[in-house]
Amino acid sequence: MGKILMKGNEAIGEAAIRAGCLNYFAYPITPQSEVAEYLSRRMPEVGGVFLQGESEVAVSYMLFGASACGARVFTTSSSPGISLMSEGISYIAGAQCPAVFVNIMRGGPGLGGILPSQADYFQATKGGGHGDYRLLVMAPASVQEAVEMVMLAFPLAEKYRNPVMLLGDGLIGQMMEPVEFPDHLKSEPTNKDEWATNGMDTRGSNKRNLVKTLFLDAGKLNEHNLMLKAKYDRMKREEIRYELYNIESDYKALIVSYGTMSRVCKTAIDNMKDEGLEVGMVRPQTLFPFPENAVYEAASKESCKVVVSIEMSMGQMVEDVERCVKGKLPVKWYGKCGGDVPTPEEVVEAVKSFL
Amino acid sequence: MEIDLDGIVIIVGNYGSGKTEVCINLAVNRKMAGLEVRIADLDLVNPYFRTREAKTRLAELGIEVVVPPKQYMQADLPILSPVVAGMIRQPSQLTLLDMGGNDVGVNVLAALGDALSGRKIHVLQVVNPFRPFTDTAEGCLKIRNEIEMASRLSISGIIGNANLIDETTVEDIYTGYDFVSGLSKESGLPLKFVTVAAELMPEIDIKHFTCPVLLIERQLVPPWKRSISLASKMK
Amino acid sequence: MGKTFAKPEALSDQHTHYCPGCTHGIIHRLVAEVIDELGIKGRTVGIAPVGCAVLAYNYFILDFQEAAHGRAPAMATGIKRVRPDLIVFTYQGDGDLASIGMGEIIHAANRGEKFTTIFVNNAVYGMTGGQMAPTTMPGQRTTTSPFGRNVKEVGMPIKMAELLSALETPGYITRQSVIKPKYIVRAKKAVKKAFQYQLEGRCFSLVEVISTCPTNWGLTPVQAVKWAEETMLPYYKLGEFKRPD
Amino acid sequence: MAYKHYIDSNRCKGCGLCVAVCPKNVLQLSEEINTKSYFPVYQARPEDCIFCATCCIMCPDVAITITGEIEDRPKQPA
Repeated sequence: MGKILMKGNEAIGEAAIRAGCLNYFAYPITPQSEVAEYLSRRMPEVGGVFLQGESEVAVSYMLFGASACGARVFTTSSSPGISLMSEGISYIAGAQCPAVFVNIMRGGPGLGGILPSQADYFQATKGGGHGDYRLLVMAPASVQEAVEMVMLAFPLAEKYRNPVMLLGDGLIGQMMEPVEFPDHLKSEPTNKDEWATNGMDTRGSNKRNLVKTLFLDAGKLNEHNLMLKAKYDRMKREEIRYELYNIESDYKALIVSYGTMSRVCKTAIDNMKDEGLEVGMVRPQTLFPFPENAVYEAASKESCKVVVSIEMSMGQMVEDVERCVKGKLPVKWYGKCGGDVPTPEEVVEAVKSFL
Repeated sequence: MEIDLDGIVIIVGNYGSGKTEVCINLAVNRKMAGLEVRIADLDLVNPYFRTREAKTRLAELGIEVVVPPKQYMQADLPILSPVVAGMIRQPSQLTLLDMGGNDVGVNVLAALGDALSGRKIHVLQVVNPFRPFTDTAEGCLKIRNEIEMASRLSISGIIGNANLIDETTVEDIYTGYDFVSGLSKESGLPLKFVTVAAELMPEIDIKHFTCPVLLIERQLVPPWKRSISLASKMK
Repeated sequence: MGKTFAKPEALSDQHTHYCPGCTHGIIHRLVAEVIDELGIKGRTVGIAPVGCAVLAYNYFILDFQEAAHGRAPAMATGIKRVRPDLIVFTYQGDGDLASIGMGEIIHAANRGEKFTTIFVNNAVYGMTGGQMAPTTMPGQRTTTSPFGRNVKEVGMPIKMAELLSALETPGYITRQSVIKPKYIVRAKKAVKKAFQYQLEGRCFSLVEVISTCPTNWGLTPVQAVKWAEETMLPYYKLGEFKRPD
Repeated sequence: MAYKHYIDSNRCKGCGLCVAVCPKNVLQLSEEINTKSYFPVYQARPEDCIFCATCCIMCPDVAITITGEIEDRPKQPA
């Protein structure tokens, strides 16, 4: 059997194993607890590490410690849990350790609800934790894409020595789709002897390694931050990923949407096409770095009159869309938050109202 | 071949095996056959994609769905409606209990033990060989064992639910049928029926099967897709 | 009865930043001596805390990680789970371990994580400038208890060694001190035992060390050891609280 | 058998803990500052030293070392 039917949450767990990551630390939270449940059965089968930590705070540091000694690590959580992990994420980014975090977003603020949401866009792309750091953020729109992004996340985290975050909504975690695990995405272990605290004997040298984030000297901290910035700038040059939909048509409106929301938008775009109304879409697959040029170019089309950011949040990505459109066109927002995923009909109605 | 089921039917299986979809469609099938049908959503485990999602549509067909109180409908809480014990004591012609996945999902059956004792019940295990952990007979039997331990009930039959949702091919249906037939032989459990999605039905040779076939019209679909209207079937 | 005495190899030449008479230096030396004696320098990873020992990594010639406040046991857990062959120790103060990191230490101990914790208890927050710690003595003045620790408002000082010993999971838990030479000799034996238990893969081990902070206590180093002896030791009893066997 | 008691005056922070624990009252703080502006300890009465290493054990800064043979040596004259 080639394909297998999996829940997004299970597929994410399996994808990490297939990518060559056998170390998972986590704390249960709906709607992603199936990842932990799945891996509590699977990790022993493959000789990996599964540990349920006492809190998301602790989990983020288990990742930090393990990553800092050279292991490939990942965790999964949902919005309130990611808030707690944000402290550790800041340290991991500051110490330049690779790690993969998956956020299966639920509604907020506070406990919010357990239904799908995209309200952690700011948290993922603009911070969450303290200090000048960025995460490489990818947003899958299908279970298969979640698999591929998880498998891609490990080499990217190692390439940049930086945490990578997968931002999925509750639907991605909960829905079932057939998936395949592409063999070519399996990562080989990378040599971390230069920096990892894996024991001097492991490296056969007397040079000790130190993983730290403290810089008491202002000049040195500035230098460190400039070096981090250079990495984030390099991500902007090399890691932007996006998908275009119905972009060859003479569209009157351009939708920018990501994750499962973009699938609702695709149905809406198909329906509008049937009615004779052309609408294009840019779907960012990386939220940081954001596909700035793609949005700008798509918004520059002669026929296009309006750009609409459609998201399951109260208008977070719209700020990036506005930034990219650079005032060329009016930028509107449409969204719903609280778990009620907008229907294709509601999207059609919203787009029409802006025209 | 008709599906021959009445009384109390408890639908169990591993997590994500398709219990809820089977339950909803089985309810509609039996309702069309003229039976009085009730469903209780006992999935206290998974907060997404539960029978309660299809409650309104089923109600339109005259199928009663017992779900947790409205204010807790989307809560992340294991709430067991007291109505459930009542409906087991006074079952309709067909009373379907849609359980949560794995052994964890049937723990609640042990709690309903008093209500269930002495009644004629069917406990049917839904099997989709395209799911992890049930792609081998060994895996299915392990889950059977775990469910029986947790529920303190014996599984009495198998439902073959081989599918890859939208990507299911005719070949997959036949492969799945062979798998559950083999499982039936190995376990000694009768194969009660297999499922086939409505859109595949025209391509299926019904003579291929020696058991009844349940037509599946998917109800639990993501927001960008339309479910097939159950009501239209009643015409 | 003479002895030779020299700086252990695992200790660097760097002069420490600690105040005159601060006993951190003694504890560093004991850990380094034990690492030398066990021949584990090449596979040991230390974890520095937030607190006065935040720069501990400068004083050891070992691989080192630096934790956030209180999180060292979680980091140590991460390392030991993925690399059980490495020898891991956390070096934590009382604010770090007994206040902000209480959750992490309890759970690491309860899971029986096979690393060693050196817990330096000097009854005060040193690094941030002498604030009250969970281990501050009743009536002790600090910058946030200017009228002395009022136990009616903030409770009694936490006895970590006893608290951790209450866990059913096997472990090695001891309280030692470095305020007198005879205590130092015993403390070293305890540190060695703690690392040996780890080497044997037996259990979690923790050595609480009653220590001084002359600067924040407002005492000379010699007065400070006297105060610790008279005030702390009657409350924080020295000894082994738990053994895995 | 030659033992040598050596104080690295520039490592010493003049805390005086060694002075307090020396069983033979050998040590004393200097009146002159070291490179770090501390008043370091010195052996005021070296002839009384029994090389017991108590000062080394108490020193927080590893400023005192004793070199020599490990084997027992004749007892110091009383």
